[in-house]
Formats: sequence, structure tokens, C-alpha cells
Amino acid sequence: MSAEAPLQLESRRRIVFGESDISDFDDEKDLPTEVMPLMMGPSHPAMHGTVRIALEVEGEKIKTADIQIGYLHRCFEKESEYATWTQIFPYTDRLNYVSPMLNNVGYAIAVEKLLDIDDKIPERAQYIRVIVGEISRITDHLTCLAAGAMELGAFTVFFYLIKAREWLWELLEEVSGARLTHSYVRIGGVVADLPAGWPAKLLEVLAKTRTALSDADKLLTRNKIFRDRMDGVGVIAKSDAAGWGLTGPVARSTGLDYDVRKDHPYLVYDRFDFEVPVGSTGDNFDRYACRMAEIFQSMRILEQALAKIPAGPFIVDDTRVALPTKRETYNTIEAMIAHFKLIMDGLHVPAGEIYSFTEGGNGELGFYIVSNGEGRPWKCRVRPPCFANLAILTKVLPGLFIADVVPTFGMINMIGGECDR
Amino acid sequence: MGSDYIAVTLVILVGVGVALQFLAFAKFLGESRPSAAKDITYESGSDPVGDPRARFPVRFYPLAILFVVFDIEAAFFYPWAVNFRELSCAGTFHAGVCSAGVSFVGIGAALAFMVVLLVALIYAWRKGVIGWG
Amino acid sequence: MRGAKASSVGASNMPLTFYSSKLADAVNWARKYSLFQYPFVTACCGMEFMALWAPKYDVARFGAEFPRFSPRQADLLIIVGTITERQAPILRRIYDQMCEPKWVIAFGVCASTGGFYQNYSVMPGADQVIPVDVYVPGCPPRPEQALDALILLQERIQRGEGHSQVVLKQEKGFDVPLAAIRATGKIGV
Amino acid sequence: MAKIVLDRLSERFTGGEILDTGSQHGNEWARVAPPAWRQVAEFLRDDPALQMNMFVDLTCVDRLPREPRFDVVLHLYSIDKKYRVRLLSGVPEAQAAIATLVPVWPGANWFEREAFDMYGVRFEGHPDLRRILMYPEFQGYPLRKDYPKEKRQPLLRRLPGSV
Repeated sequence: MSAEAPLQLESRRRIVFGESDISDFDDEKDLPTEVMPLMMGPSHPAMHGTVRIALEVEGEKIKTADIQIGYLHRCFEKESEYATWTQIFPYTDRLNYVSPMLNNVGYAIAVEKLLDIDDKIPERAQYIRVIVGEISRITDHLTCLAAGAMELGAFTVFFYLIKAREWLWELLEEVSGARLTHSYVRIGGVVADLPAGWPAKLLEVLAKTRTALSDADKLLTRNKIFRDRMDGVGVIAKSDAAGWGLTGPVARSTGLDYDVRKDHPYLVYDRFDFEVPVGSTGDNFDRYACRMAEIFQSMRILEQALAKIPAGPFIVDDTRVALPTKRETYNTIEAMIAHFKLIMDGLHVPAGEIYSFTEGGNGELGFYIVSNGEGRPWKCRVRPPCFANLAILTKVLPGLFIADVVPTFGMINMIGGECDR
Repeated sequence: MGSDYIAVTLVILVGVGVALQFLAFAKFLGESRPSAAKDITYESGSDPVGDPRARFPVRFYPLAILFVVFDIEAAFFYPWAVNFRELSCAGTFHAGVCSAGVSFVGIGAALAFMVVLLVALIYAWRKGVIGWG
Repeated sequence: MRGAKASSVGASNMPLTFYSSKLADAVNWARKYSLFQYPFVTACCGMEFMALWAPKYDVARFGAEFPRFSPRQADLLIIVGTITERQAPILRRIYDQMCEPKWVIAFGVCASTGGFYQNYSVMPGADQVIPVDVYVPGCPPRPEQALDALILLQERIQRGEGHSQVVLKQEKGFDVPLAAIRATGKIGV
Repeated sequence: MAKIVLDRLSERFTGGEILDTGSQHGNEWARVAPPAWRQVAEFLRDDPALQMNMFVDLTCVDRLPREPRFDVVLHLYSIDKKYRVRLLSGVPEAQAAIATLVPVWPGANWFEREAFDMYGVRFEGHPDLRRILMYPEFQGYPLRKDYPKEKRQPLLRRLPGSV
């Protein structure tokens, strides 16, 4: 028995007779524990099916988290290099498939700037784009909150919010023909005007959505269990927000007041007054509260837009860009030729580069498009907001419990299509 | 007295019978095709990493023991609650009527039992066993 | 009643075939109305899949609304969304870990053929790695299509044409493994 | 959205680091020599007049016939001053490498991993440069113009008709 053996016994005796607090147990000297690797894999109810988090866990606490994405990489860029300018719209629907209209609008604005016709877009088309865009933003936040609440066990809230989303989808289906993959926006405007009587239906649906939201709010916002899971969990500091490139509700929840609709108004957003909800602590609850408040702000925009929408054409009548109406095509030779040329040769965008950005569901949705004058883009890059928002989880997750990964990941609102493109 | 035992054995037989019936259905009517790929542990679709029998923090153990203690404590309350009125009756207790006054034994027994465990709970709480620290 | 489907057991012992096909129908009936689904959700079809659970297009009316997120407790694997090459081994692993009898619905064009993503990263259809019973077209399919697919699958299960059922028939010679009857050849052991 | 960014850059870097500047469709851009990439980035972030503190996007453009073949493109934004700038830097295919910007903006980590994964441009000094979108067994860089669109490298296939 070497000299220090009794010391070993000594510390053993101290533990057994309980003079020390149990927290001393945990230090490496007395009862060392091994780190257990754990795969929170792609096929997991809380991981939206497309993210694998390789956790290293010490008991309940996470030591390191390696977030592996790419399980839904569908090569948007490669497909867009082989598709004409108009054929890219269906691919943009499937980027952030929770708010497809906002992607369509973002892509259309980028190409219109390249064509230098962004000031010739008719007023009515811009209003329609704002209206369908804000409806899509509401469905985005409804889905995020519904899925986030369901993953925490609040199944009733899931039904309330998905029921509200169903009403909104029916409206978008009336406008564009599809519930989710609308492909409704075209370069130069939108593909069809709002159906008759549609605005009245929208106002009625907004009222119903408000009741559904207040029900969900009553169930969650002052619910002790929900607040314990969300308050102070997954805190992101405001100083980190800019460096990591965070935008959207995730950045605003940390206190960073940056909303593209306010800071760089596009379309007709500068004609509506609405506030941008900004959080303070940057924890999960602030992200939840920011999204909930944003839904109400979007409703305010919708009501003002419906009041102010002017009559007029819904697409620019420049035949180099937009198809002439059916009546003209059948009756006049010029429209027939224009229609034929546009269908056969497609749209020709002058050579140039542009980075245009709009406020998507998760933040600044940027389109960096390089054109060399042909019918197909040379490069059409999407700056995905949730890609940057998710990256910061590698810094936020260590130190949390395993159970905290679910609400934190849910409130980041990572959408596979947008993050992996 | 005998009929009580018949009732109890019947309940036990039916219970066990239903359980065995489900097992029989599963064994005889279900397909069973064990395969190597099926025996790999399910880790959300990924290859399982690491060994689950690693040493994990000691905190789990006292917490589990505390749960067992207080769970069984709750189980002891049922017989006490059933006989509470009889215990609180100083004299004889017959058909719902107590002959003498109220005796403290009924409530006292439970209180003593709870106080002892309450002391243990407070001691454990101050030691920081509860919660993850 | 549909004519008793002559199972592959010899026609000589008539009562056996009559009995075993009646029991097979009964068992398939039970299986068809208690499908536990493993929602293998990856992409945009998942949004439509949520609508399937929601009050309007409620899938609970068909007894298949209870999602089991572990393959051990599921017998219906619904592939919802695009399967990329990176996801293929994971999909195969989940399919292998499910217990028989198991069925697969490929929900949406991407799961059926890869849809309009014909490129280096998307696998052209989930049936490249696992056998699929019912394909649902649509991008995303409407919830009514999903319910229709469920009914189609239930009919296939009733007729015993599910893929794992057919494989079992080839391997073991009859539809429902009546172990008792198989072992002794007599009824009512 | 402002010329001041380009003026400050050309004032500060007179030693040939800034090869070219310009403005197109309202975006100010500057072409930077690859060796000065990190230095210009740090200046843009730390200069009190610019304070480009938000890392917006980093990607790569494959301009195949033109040499140097790859353009690493960086977009920056100043939240307080509301300036935006795009930095381009030409990198030849032979030794496609450039300095990493992770120490300057932590957000660059994933974007650089994606540029490496898709184009094969190495970022010196990157803490963890590995593929982010494609699986590790994938050979080649898919978004390059010479990589065919439908050249699949499957991890798993089953024999037709087998279980």
C-alpha cells in the first residue's frame, strides 16, 4: 500500500459518511463518468426527418453537438442551371415549403431587377404579391408553432393551428390552384388576378384565425410546463446574432432589430404601418413570442393591403417578359408572335449579377443570380436564412439537457428544403 | 368468507387468461422472421455508436431510489384511507356508526408515517440530490 | 362473401383450406383496421401529411392515425417526401427493423420516382432500396389521395397481396402462419 | 447601397489589393486579390465608418472558360449603417484555396464548408473543413460546371425484385 493509498481511503470515507455535498461526487477525481455518444438521427420525430445531431452526452447534459445536415439536398442550384427562368418557379416553391409564396416573390424580384423592369411592375401586382406573401408568412409561423408545441406534447394547440392553416391554404388554393406548391408568381407580376369575392373571404378567415390563435395562446403562453421548457433555454446573445448571420425571428428574438421589410422596403411595404416585434433575452420563449406577434402584424398588413389595393393589370404588359392575354393572342398577330417567341425561346435576361434579398419566413432570403444573357441562369444561388440560424446551434446546444434539444431545434424552424437546398 | 376468495381467484384467472391470449395470438397468428438487420439497436436510423453500458453520473441512482421510496409511501395510504373511519373511532365501529368519541389514532398514524419520510425528503433536497444541479 | 381463396395447402383436406382461409380473412381484417404507421417524413409532403392528421381530413376515421416513431411498433411505413442518396441507408435500416407483416406507402412523386429532381443527390424512387406496396402520385398529393391510398392498401391487405404477405406465402407455403395447424396438421389442437 | 464603402476601400488599400470596383443593379462590388482576402474582410468589419458586422452569404461561382476559374463571393451588411457590399476573389482551379473568414465572422463556418463541398475550394485555417451537404463517400464536386447533373453515386441499391 503506497503512501497515498490512505488518502484514497480517506476521500472514500468522506463520501460514505456523507460529510460532503453530493455535487462533489461529480468531479472527475471521485466518480469519473464516461461521455456517451448518442445519434439523434435523421429519422426522429423532432428532427423534421432531415437532420442528424451527433450528441456527446454526460448523463443528461450535452457536452458537444455536431449537427449534420444535407439529408434533403435536392440540388436547387444544379436544377436551376438546367431550367429556363420561368421553369425555376416550381423549384422555388419547394425551398421553404412552409411559406412557398415568399420564395416565389423573392426570386421574381431578383430577376426583375436583372431585367431592370422592377419599377414597371403594375401597382395591383405588387399589392397581390404582398397579400399572398403575408398569408404565406402566417402559414409559416402557424406550422412552426404547431410543430413546436406538438413536440412538447401540446397536441390540442397543434390541431387548433393546423386547422387555422387549413383555412389559409384554401384561400391560397383559390388564388393559385394549389394548396402548397403554388407557383403563382411570374416575372413581371402574377399569373392570375384575385378571384371575385376573395377579399371578403380573406377577412372572414382572418377573424377565424384570430380566435384559433387566441385559443392556442391561452393554452400555451402562461402554461407553467410550457414556460419551464422554453424560458431561459437555448439563449442566443445579441452580440452573436450578427456575426453568425442570424436573421428573421431568431435574430429579432435576441434584440437585433433587423427586418428587410422595414430596413430596405421593397414592393409596397412602405405604405403600411406595422411594427417589428423584437425580443430581449433570445431564448426559446422569445422566439415563440416573436413569431406569435408577427402573425398579428401580418394580419394588420393584410387588412391595410386589402383596403388600399388598386384596380388595374396584374402583370406587366411587356411581351418580351410576360405572355399576352388569351384574347389578344388569338386575335392579333403581334400577340401571337410574342406568345410563340416567349414560349419557344423563353425569357432572355441581359448578362449581369445581382444579389436581391427579401424577408422570407425565417429571415433574409437572398437570391444571388449570375446571368450571361442566355435563356438559363449561369448560377442561381439561394441564401437560406435557416442555414445560418441552424449553424449557431453548435454553440447553443452544449450545456443543455437532451430534452432541451427538441424545443430549441423546433423554434429555430429549420426547413429541410431551404437549409439543404 | 369463501365466496370472496372465489371472486378474487376468478379475477386473477381472467386477467392472466386475457394476457396469455394476446401472447398466443402474437405467437400463432403473427409472422416472425428474425434477421440480423432486425436485431441492430434502433438509433433513429443511424448506426448505433458507443456502448450503452458506459459509466454515467451517480445522480441517477439516488434520484431513482427516492422515487421508489415515495411511490411506495403513496401505496401505503390506500389501506389507511379505506380504514380511516374505523381507526378514528375510540370505541367499536359498526355499520358506519362509531360508539365512542373520536380518537387521534386514525390521523396520527398517517402523520407519523409522513413526517418520517418528510424529514428524509428535506435532507435529500438540501443535499442537492433532487434536480440536476 | 368472396369465394374462399384456395390457399396453397393441398385441396384434399377441404376443411383445412376452408378454415384457414376464413381465419386468414379474419386476421387480415384485423390487420387492415389497426395499421400503426411510422411516418418517415422528410420534405414538403410532410406539410400535407400534417393536414392529414388535422381535423379536416382526419385519418383517424380509418384507424391509422396513431403514429409510432419506433419501427418496432409500426407495421406501415409511410415514406413522405424526397429520399436522397444519403437517406437511402437510413430508410433501408428502418424498413429492416420493422416487424412483419409490414407494408410501405410511397407518398408523393418524389418518394415514388424522384419527381422533377432528377440529379446526383436524389434517389429516383424509394423502391430502389425497399419494396413499396402503394405509390401515391402528386406533388404534394392532396389529403384525399392519401386517404384513397390507405383504402387501396387496406384492400390489398385483405386480399393478402401485401409484399411481405406474398413473400411469406412463398417462403412458408400459406398466408397466415397457423403455427399450431402447420405443426400438427390437425384443426383444434 | 452606398458608394462610401468602395471609396473607403480604395483609400485604405492602395497596394493593389483591390483590383476592381463597380456598382450594378444597386449592388456595390469589389474584386479583391486572394492574398488580401482576410485583411480586407477584417478592415470592413472593424472600420468605424463601415462596421460591416453582419455576415450575409459566402458562395462560389464557377466561370469555367475564364481563368482564374472560381470566384469566391462574399456578401456583407452593416446593420447600423445599412451598407451592403459584395467581395469577389478569383481563385484558379489548380490550387483552389483562399484564407478562411471564420475568425472574422463565426457564421462563415458552414458557408465555407458548403462552398468546399460543392466546388472544392479549400479554406485555409478552417476549423472543420468537411462536406456538409453531400455524404462523405461522395467523390468529386457536384456544382462544378463539368460535373454532369445526373451522375449518381449511390450508397445503397437493392436487386430488382429482391426484398
